[in-house]
Amino acid sequence: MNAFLYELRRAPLSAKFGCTVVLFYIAVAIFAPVLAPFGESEVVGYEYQAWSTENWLGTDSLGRDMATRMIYGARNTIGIALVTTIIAFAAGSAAGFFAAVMQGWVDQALSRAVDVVISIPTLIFALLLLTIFGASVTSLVGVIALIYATFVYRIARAVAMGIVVMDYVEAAQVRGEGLWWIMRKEILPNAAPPLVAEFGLRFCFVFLTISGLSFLGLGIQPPAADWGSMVRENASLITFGDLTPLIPAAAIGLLTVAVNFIVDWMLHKASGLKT
Amino acid sequence: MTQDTTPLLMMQNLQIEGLSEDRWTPIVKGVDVTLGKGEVLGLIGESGAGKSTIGLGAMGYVRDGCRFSGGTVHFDGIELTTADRETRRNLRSTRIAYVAQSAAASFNPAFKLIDQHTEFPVRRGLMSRKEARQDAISLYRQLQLPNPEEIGFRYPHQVSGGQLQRAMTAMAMACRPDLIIFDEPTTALDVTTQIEVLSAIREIVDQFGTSAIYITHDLAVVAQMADRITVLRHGSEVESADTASMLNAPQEDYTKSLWAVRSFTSAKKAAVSEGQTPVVSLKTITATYPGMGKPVLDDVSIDFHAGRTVAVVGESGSGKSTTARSLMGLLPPVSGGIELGGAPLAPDFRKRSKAELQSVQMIYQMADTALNPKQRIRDIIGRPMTYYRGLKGRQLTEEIRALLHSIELEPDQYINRLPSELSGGQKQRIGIARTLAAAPKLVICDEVTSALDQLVAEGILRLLDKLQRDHDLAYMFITHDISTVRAIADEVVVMQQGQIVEQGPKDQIFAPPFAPYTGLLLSSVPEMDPTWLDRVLCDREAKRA
Amino acid sequence: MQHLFRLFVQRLALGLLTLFAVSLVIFLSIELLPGDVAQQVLGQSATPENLAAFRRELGLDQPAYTRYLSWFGGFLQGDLGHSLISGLPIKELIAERMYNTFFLAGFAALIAVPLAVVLGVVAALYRDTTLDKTINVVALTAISVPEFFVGYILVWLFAVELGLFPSIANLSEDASLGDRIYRTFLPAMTLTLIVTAHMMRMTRASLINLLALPYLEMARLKGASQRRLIVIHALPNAIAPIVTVIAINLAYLIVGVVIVEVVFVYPGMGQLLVDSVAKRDFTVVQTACLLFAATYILFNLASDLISIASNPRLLHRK
Amino acid sequence: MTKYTSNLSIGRRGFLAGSAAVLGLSNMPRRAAAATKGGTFRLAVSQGGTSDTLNPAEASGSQQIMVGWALRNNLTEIGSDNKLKPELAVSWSSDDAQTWVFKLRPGVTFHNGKSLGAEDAIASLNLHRGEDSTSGAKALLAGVSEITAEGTDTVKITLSAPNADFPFILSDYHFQIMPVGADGALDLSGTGTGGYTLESWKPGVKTVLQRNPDYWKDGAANFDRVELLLISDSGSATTALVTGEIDAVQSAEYKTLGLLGRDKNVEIESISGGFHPVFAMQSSQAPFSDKNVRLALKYGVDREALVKQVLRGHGTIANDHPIAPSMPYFDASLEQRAYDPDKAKFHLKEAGLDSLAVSLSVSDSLFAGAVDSVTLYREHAAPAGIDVQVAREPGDGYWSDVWMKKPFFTGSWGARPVPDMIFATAYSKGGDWNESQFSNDTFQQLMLAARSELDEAKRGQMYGDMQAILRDEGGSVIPFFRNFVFARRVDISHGEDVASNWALDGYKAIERWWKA
Repeated sequence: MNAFLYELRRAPLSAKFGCTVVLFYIAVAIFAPVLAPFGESEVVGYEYQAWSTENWLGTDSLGRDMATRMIYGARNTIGIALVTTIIAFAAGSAAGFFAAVMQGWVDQALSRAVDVVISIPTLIFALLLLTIFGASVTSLVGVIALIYATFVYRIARAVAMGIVVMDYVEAAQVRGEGLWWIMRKEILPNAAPPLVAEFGLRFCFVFLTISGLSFLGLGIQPPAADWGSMVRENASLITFGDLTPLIPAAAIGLLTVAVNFIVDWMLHKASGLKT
Repeated sequence: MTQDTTPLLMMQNLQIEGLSEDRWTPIVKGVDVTLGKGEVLGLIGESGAGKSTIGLGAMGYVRDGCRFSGGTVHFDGIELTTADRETRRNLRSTRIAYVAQSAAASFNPAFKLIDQHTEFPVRRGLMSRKEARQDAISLYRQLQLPNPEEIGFRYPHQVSGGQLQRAMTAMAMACRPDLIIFDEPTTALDVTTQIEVLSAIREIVDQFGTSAIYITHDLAVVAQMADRITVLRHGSEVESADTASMLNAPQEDYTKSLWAVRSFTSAKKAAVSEGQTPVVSLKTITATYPGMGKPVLDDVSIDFHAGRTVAVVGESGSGKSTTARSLMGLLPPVSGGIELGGAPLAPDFRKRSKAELQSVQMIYQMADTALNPKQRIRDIIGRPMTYYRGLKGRQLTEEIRALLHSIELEPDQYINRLPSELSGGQKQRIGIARTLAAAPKLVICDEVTSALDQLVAEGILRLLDKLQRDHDLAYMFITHDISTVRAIADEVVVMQQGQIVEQGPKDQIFAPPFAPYTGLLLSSVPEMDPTWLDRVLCDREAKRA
Repeated sequence: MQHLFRLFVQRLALGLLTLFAVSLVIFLSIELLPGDVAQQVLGQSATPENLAAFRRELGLDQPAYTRYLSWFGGFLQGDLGHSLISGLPIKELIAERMYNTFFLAGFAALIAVPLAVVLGVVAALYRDTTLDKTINVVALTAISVPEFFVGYILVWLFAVELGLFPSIANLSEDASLGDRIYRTFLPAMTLTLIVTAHMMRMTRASLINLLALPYLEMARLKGASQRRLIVIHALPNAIAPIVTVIAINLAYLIVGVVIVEVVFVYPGMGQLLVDSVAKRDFTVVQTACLLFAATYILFNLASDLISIASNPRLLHRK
Repeated sequence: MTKYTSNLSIGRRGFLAGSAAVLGLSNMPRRAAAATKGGTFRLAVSQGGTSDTLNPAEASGSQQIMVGWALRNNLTEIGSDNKLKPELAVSWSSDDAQTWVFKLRPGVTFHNGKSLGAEDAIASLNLHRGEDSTSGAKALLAGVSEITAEGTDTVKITLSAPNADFPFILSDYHFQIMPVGADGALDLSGTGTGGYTLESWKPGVKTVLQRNPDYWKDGAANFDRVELLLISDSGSATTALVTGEIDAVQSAEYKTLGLLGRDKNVEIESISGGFHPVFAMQSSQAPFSDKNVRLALKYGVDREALVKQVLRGHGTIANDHPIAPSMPYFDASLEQRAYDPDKAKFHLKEAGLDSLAVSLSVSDSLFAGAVDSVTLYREHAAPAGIDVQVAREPGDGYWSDVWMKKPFFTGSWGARPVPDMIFATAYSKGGDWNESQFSNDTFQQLMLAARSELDEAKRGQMYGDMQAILRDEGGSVIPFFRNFVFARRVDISHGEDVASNWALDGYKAIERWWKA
């Protein structure tokens, strides 16, 4: 932890900015109920009220307090995105490492299976699965996780392939270590950096995907607020020059940029390039 | 070689700093170098001495994250440290050229050799593309590259290391520069190849009267190439003198110690008593890589006895490492057998029992790739103990500390470090410790010293020797370095193209009459005598005639 | 050279196998979807009698495997079958929309790919300068905004405020190329904004990763300028990773346009696909998905071949 | 013959009140009904798909219906004034409301030159009858026992039971009249007697129609050319209207109505009709089997708030029965139920519960603001100790898997010209779409009696009673009647009356409107 802080102190400005933003978001997400002036779906007035002292960001299409929605939105959006990405990466990298270590037919089988899933149009596949399993948050998380896991698998496998040829992995194998040990102790720690970088990007894409799905009518159940759906709900206002939908969109944008700043910084450290 | 009065290159109190843990720390601490026209200066020192940094500095170039922090570099009157990019860039190729350590890595894989060769002569308008190609071919010829007309039109990966190294020397010559920096040009090569490259370089330097800075850690080599030698350590000069006096009468202790390196030899051991079963023995094993017709190991038989060292010598591709891999069960032999204490051993390591795996352990050449960079010393050494011997808790810690002691590393200081926090030699020691932690019977040492500086290597050899006596270990010692073999081998196995060409006790092998290949190997090992290279070359001429 | 061809053939075979698997997956998931064509078509007005009649008419009363086999058999003989609902031959149904989708994707790609590569090179060239950082942030912001929203913003700007381009891509059959380009400009822009960032970042990253390599230091020591270093010496070695990303994004362009199509009322495959899924029109979904999968596979194959061709180590063996 | 139509004398007052309240009279069409011919009409509809066909038996959604009615006519139609009008039938009559005789309009020819005859009408109606019919309107003709021709210009339809409203049924969009070919098969390709002929039919994208120069109806079919686009995203549709790429949209997004209203070139029409959502409980199962639970849920919804916030005022509150103020036989004397959490609580107590948690299924595909309504309903019901969980279901599969399957779900109903049509289908014992599984003997008897009751006063009385029964006993929470809110460019005009049975002038804007 101290080591991290030490790193952070010497990080470039962009990375510092990124971390600050992310921490802020996380804080908001965690303390949402405390921070929010109203209830998540509480109707506090008329629709589309202007910004005011009691409704900092005005009200939304149903007269719910925009600020409150934004704050709870942080919670739902980030929460769901996080869980999804974590599942995707757990599954994806486990499979990827496994394939890399086992090589041969196991690798072939897994890789081909992944090819199949990847080559099906993501959105359509999501559409199919969500219609099959119903558009609950759990199935939403599950489906998106599954689809992303395939991408993660490819990266994880590629990275692991580079690692299994290392002497220390061979040493462990010749020592007689089991598969689980090799994956956990020898490969995982060394595969971490690129995976973390990917994690950042995917994490952002998840709630883009979610908002895309909610555009097609599947997504997070109301009245739960998530930024993707909030953009969706008010998007058409922008065509009249009304900037309401920009607020959640900006929230997503800012987070993405922030996360990627951190990712870039980590990649840079990993690449060992000085300038 | 005559010295011109006005020096071509003058570095005065050169200081270069590097960014580490983003603090600027000195790498070169005020070095003076003067180089006359047509003169060859040898820069020698161990890794971290700042040889290469100085060499590059002579071109007015510093690597990413480094900077000139003081002193001057005057090249033919131009001050390079302050000169603008443009000027410095225009000097390169045309007036100063560079020959890198690994030609394989320093040629752009995407282009043909000759195109890389002619790039700058043409760009700088020195010659037309056609002329440049002609010139390249003639240079290739002079450097004795096989079929010079054609070789330039290959891609780097299609050409062998030795040839690439010569092609790169040719490329350096392309614009007939006044100064060439040779940065360890032969370090990565086999001795027999090295000798050719050395002769080629020297010939061409002589012919064009080019000045050169020759950077190496190998005294014997520099002795052949340089007019003057400068010894460096930790970024500053130790001493500098012309080659002869430097070799015969070194002033500084450090220099002396360098000179003294090759003094170590292990104590002579009693011969193996008749009928003693070897710890491990290879019985006529033959191995092939899947999908390749011709075997990489052909009918190899070696016995390894407790407390004795079998050195396996040969050049890259001779199959010495492959033998080790077959023994380890990583490349199961297709015929022949491996025996452990007389009992047959499964060819594939996956089929071997814990005990069997335990009894044969391997030390890798590259400590960097052999140690998991994300594990602490405690875990690296501790794991085999836990895994094979079920040690836990305090007992485990005790063992680890004891082991660290025996490899001469202070436990409290090192037990919790990461490999990245160790020097090359220390890493190699940890590698050794890891094998010992398994309490094996046979230890395979695969080129364990070749990546290390001589003094460090020396230390490792001593350590191995000590450990062997303490634990009555059998060693399989794989190396291409004859002097190392001389130092520690009991038996010697000479390999070439997957076959054993000669094997027997050290004295017998290293005493005339030599088997032809062994002879070639031995004669190719550079000696301190500055005249060695000429001598050998003459002999070989004579032999050919 | 001929090993390249062998590889090509192998990969092609593999691709066909993948397609077969895809068709199975799609079929199964459609089987698993709640409700069937009959119910979807009749919707609220479904009564047991007319449902039964409908199913008889479409042969939905047969077991799943026979339906799959009959479809597959037809498919092998190049007969894509008919839409279960409109009864139109799939070819007719898809041909024009496929063309539209490819047109839009191609249009976007034509802008996006060169743009991305150039920006990537520039960013790498002036890395860690303000220029680099600006390009980076802009690109990131572009990908971090939901596609449909990007679309709306462009509409607001270019259609409502400035009135330069139409807000919906209302194509008439006999539209001239110029007219087509004019009408599909905004959707194409939207797609461009979405895909450029990814490709540009990859270009930059893979170039910068190369810079640490000895042969590029060698190039510097030979006196190559920054520009020459990046463009002549580094770029050829970065082709493989760049092409791979381009392939992925092109595939995305063609497959992932659904939402953009909805926003701009563009008659492409995406809309058809979504409708058909909703209506459980198996034959259409099946064919469309296979077409998409095929493009994806072909793009990857192409990118692999290019990567190999760009790498002498793989092209010319020792 | 027209005696029944007289009962439909509600006309404009109904929707005038409805719309004027919101938009002010300034927005009301007040133009001399002098239709000018010519121009191209580009129209955006929101319902339909790529797989839509021209077969009226499969018709559903505005794309199919509007194209259908542009190409073809029915025997009877609902006019702009919401009155039943003769169309291809010049007249009809019945003595016992069980045997109906329709006289066909003379001298009408189909686009293919064939002149209209009884065989065409019979074949077109039979498309929706019989074992193998896949028609969505099969149920509507279930009561028809026989259809026969009397001569070439008369069709005799015999019902199994009397139904005074039968001529209304024939105005349903399914019952379009198509010609039979030489082979005796119906021509489903789009040939009809309608005001337009088909130039190109690309379902889900765009349909182009050409005016039929020798259309029999005068003052109708004014545009030379009609382009009908399917725009499912209402946001895009409104933008296209603003940028003038289309002339009219079927449904304007509530969210943006205010902003849209500011546009000088756009006029918003808000027509109060009978379209209403239903929160239907399956009254046969617990907890809904308890009348008090049903009442609690009915008191738990704030209708005024829904109309205001979800519909932006473009609607009228409903009284838990499906008869809209704009419909015949609406009983104005019936007391309106108001939002009352305490009453809701009280009824919950009566039911022996102190709190209730139910999950209400809904889908955005039902109507704009469907999910919002339920979301707000949840807020309203909360104070009464009722937790209405919002279960948003995907649009596709809703009718097959949610509607009438889940215990508590949202349904949505279009306008019906007469009470019986909605009562029979949605509230009668064994009705195909009796979504609330409502079964009440008095209600049932009244319904059957009313069908054959030819005395208007009595009939009105009966329908009044039935509305009361539904309000108090029924398993359906009916919060409001939604206005049809659509918008057009100002250069598109229409007559003084605008039909309220469907959007866009009863889905006949193509035939009835014109370009100024």
